[in-house]
Amino acid sequence: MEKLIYLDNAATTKTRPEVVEAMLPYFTEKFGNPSSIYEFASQNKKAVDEARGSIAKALKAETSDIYFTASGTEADNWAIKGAVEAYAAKGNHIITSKIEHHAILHTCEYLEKHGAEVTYIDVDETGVIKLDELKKAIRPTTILISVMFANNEIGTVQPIKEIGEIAKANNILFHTDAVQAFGQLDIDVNELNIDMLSASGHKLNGPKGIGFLYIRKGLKLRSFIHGGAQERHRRAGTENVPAIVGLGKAVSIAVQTLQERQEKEIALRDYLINKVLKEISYVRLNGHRTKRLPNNTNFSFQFIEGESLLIMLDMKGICASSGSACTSGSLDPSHVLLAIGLPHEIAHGSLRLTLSEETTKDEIDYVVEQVKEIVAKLRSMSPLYEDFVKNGNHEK
Amino acid sequence: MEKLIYLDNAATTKTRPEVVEAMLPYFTEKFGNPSSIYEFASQNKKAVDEARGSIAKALKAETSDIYFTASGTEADNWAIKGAVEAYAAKGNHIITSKIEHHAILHTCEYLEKHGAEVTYIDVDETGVIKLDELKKAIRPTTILISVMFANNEIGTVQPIKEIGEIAKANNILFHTDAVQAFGQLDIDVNELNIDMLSASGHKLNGPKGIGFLYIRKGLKLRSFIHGGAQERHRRAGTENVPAIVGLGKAVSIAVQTLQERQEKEIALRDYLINKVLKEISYVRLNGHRTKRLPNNTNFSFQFIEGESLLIMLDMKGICASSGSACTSGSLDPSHVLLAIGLPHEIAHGSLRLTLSEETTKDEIDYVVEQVKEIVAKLRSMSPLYEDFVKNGNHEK
Amino acid sequence: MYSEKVMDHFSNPRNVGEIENASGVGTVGNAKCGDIMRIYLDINESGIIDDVKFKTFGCGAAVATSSMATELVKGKTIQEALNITNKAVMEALDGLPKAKIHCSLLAEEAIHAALWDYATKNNIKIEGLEKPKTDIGEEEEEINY
Amino acid sequence: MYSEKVMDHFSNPRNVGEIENASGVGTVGNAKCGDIMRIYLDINESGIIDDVKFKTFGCGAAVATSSMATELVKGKTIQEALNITNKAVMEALDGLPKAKIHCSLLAEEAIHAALWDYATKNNIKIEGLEKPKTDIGEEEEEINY
Ligand SMILES: Cc1ncc(COP(=O)(O)O)c(C=O)c1O
Ligand SMILES: Cc1ncc(COP(=O)(O)O)c(C=O)c1O
Repeated sequence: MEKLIYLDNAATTKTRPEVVEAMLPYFTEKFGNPSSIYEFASQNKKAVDEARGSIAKALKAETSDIYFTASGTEADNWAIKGAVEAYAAKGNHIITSKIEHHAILHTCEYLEKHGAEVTYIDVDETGVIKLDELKKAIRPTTILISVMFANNEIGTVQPIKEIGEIAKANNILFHTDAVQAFGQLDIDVNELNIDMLSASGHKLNGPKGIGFLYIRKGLKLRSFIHGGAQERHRRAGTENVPAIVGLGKAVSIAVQTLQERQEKEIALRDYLINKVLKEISYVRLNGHRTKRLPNNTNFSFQFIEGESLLIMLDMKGICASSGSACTSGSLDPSHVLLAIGLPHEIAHGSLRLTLSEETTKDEIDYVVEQVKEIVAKLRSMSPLYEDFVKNGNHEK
Repeated sequence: MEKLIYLDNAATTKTRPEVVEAMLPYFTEKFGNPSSIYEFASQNKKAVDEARGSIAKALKAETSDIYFTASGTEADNWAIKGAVEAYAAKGNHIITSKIEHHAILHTCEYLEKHGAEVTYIDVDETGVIKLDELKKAIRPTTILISVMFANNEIGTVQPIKEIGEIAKANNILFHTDAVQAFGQLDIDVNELNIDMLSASGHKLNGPKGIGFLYIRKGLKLRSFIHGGAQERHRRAGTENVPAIVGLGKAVSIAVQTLQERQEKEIALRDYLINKVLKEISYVRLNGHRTKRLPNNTNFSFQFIEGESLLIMLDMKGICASSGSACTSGSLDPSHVLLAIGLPHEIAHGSLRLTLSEETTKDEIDYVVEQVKEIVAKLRSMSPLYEDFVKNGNHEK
Repeated sequence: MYSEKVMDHFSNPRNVGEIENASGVGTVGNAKCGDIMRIYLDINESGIIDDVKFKTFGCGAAVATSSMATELVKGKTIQEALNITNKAVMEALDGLPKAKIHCSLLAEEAIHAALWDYATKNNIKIEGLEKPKTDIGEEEEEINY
Repeated sequence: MYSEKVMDHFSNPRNVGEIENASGVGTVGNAKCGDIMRIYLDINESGIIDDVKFKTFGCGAAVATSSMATELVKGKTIQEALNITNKAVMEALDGLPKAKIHCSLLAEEAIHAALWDYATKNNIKIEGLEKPKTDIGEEEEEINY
């Protein structure tokens, strides 16, 4: 196998060496429990609060409004379940989108089994939520709007400001799953009227097993994990100090390098998109041409199936995905690709390539070359392509 | 400050250097998402499964019955809430003890607000659960018995085998919070009829932010965290690969060194207990003389208050606690000490010293000397001691 | 995820292609499920499968099972081909992940469909061959919410 | 957790002890809450607090606030002592953690109790002094389950 080309940064990212460096002392030296009262442990409490501060700063939020969780998924579960419980007196209706991550969708489905009502708003063919539909979905019993900041599969960035305004005007809580966006896009929770925001460390070159939920001050939200008095009584469990410190460091670096990374990745992303669309036939770009995450590309190649493509790319040392990591391997095509209107057989033939700041133009050139060859090979053995050609539709 | 003497291993432990070593490659090199299908990520899936295997072996359980969580607290929440939801058709009654960790107690209190009925069984003056009371508490609607393996404050080890038999005979699920016991005591889930067991990495020289729930095969249990298909669809969120690998390593080492550590710590523990009881007056040992965790000691010193004692010990470089870490700093005396029948003012004057395999006899000697001096100093300024002496009760 | 045998048959699939004027052609599966398999058979007067080709739209396992299935039927009699089960295909591939077992069923089904086409064209009845389903369903995995 | 001032007054508490035949003694708090404070006052004929001692069963903040409170009242008139609020004690200590504010209230209360005892013994009325509560309650922190 050649040198590995990792183009699956939406699935997870490499932890930055500086982040690991920052974490290390908290395993074997400063290992104390931050809740303990002795000096040896209070340095850890301080480290946790510093990390909280770095994160708050990145969102222009109050430090005390950041609550650590073990993952983006936990933050999503907490936001939705905690709000449904806290606002039961007001109503039981949630509005979300059809293209949310499973952490939101499966949580909503779970709540539906327990009496909640959920409206799943459609998106247009580029993956942008239909705001008019959202507005119409609002009922007196609507307690929560949860719409992701940017989609993990097709990278589409949602009109968060507009949604925040609609939520505010209607006195409804607004939660956004920013697991993909935080660290890639500039986010100001006040300007955007965000009441709750979920994020995850391992998507922004931080450690796995750590995330957070931003909860606007004064917001009533029930606890999700009960036990000790950690996180100001709202989220129990001994603080994961090394990971919290690592997340704080990763966020600080992400903020510092944001603009530079954006510029670099957008240029490379567009280079990749243009090259694929030019050099390969019967391909479409999924998602929005410009309202998309700096590092995201997603294509559908007609007549071929995604998993075969992925395995063949893997044999060439290229890490890529079709759909999200946790659903690849499943038999259903991505709910996101179906939601933007792709027919099943085209949804099956999708490829997500997500860049990092370390991705180079040479890598992109190599990857496109490989994709081109593999797509040709798979088409040559595809009965769908055979039918297509026999029906005389083949371009000369 | 002198060299630090860490005697708060029940609050958290130092991560073993070998554990950190084992984790390191998974941050910056093998950082892939185990759910991804390419070769680069499948090594991580393998690493996760190996860790699962090590843990299963330690409990004589099936590998596929171990489910990773982010903490002992999450495992406790999952076990209780998941069982209540899954067995709602059978009943709504839970039996637990008065001396459980808050991860269990607060979860039960939460469930009581949502329609569950909970019986909190008393313990005797050594902290052993009253089995006759437990038997009498069983109702046709009882779906779960949850009793901790060993107590985190006073170290009392419960008659788990007997409880397991009672549960089995009555066809009731049996969960045990083994966060303190796992790694210190030998546990065989089959021999003990345990259906679910919670544990946490940072209590056994593993990393923070990782734990697991053992769930006996075939047991119906609802998911607690919804989202992706990780952990065989039962616990969503990207796997915390480095921490899982670290936990696996920590458990392997714990199993290998179990007997040696037990012998060493029990000897030192008993030395400490005898020395304190001999050298300091008006002191009692909390918990059971022999049915106790190898590393646990817990004393109550009459006429003085625990926090003052802790701070003065801290100034001597000694890390200790009174009650559990997450409740110290709170104003209530420990619910565990009240449950074993201590009056409030005595419960307030308690000190927990929990050893590690690195603790030495010299350290113990130094600590007892300091405790003795500090207790004398605090008594000299205590109005309770003044009254006691004035009332002529003072021994000559 | 896949055995070495599966990877071998996936990366170097045997018998890919079409047969013009084939004795029988069978196409099974559907795009919705993400797998379509087409098998071409050339059957001589003695009822021996002289040649076999396939085209497959699908995952690695779908390609590998197609490849292996064609290898297994080549040179066999109709009756022998009919008796090749999905289990035989899986075993020849040193196993498949649970989620991919349906691919082996699809391969078995594709052979049957091609044989059925041959029988229909030649107006003969093949002992033990039933009209193939045109669609292979998915078993639902039990998911625990 | 604690300011340097608090740590100083905790580790070297001023005025620890008893005064035999004190002009006034006040004990407040209870063991259930984990804090008991006793303050002894020696008040001369001009109504000046000549000497003050304390004994305290309680946490670091309880000891430190007792110590600081005795420092603040020493040499003061009864009226001045009466005007020393818990806020003044806290400020003199460079603040207390939120969960420990009740300790400063206890210190204020202990002074009042000792003054009340003095007034009762001498059958005088001190302007603005009310019968002290014998028990200082705890504010419940709001906990979010
Ligand atoms: C008995 C017991 N259960 C549960 C927990 C919670 O574990 P964790 O802090 O890993 O969530 C602890 C430790 O704090 C404990 O001692
Ligand atoms: C949009 C989105 N939400 C939530 C998650 C879940 O995050 P985590 O794996 O940290 O639980 C992910 C990633 O898997 C994601 O992309």
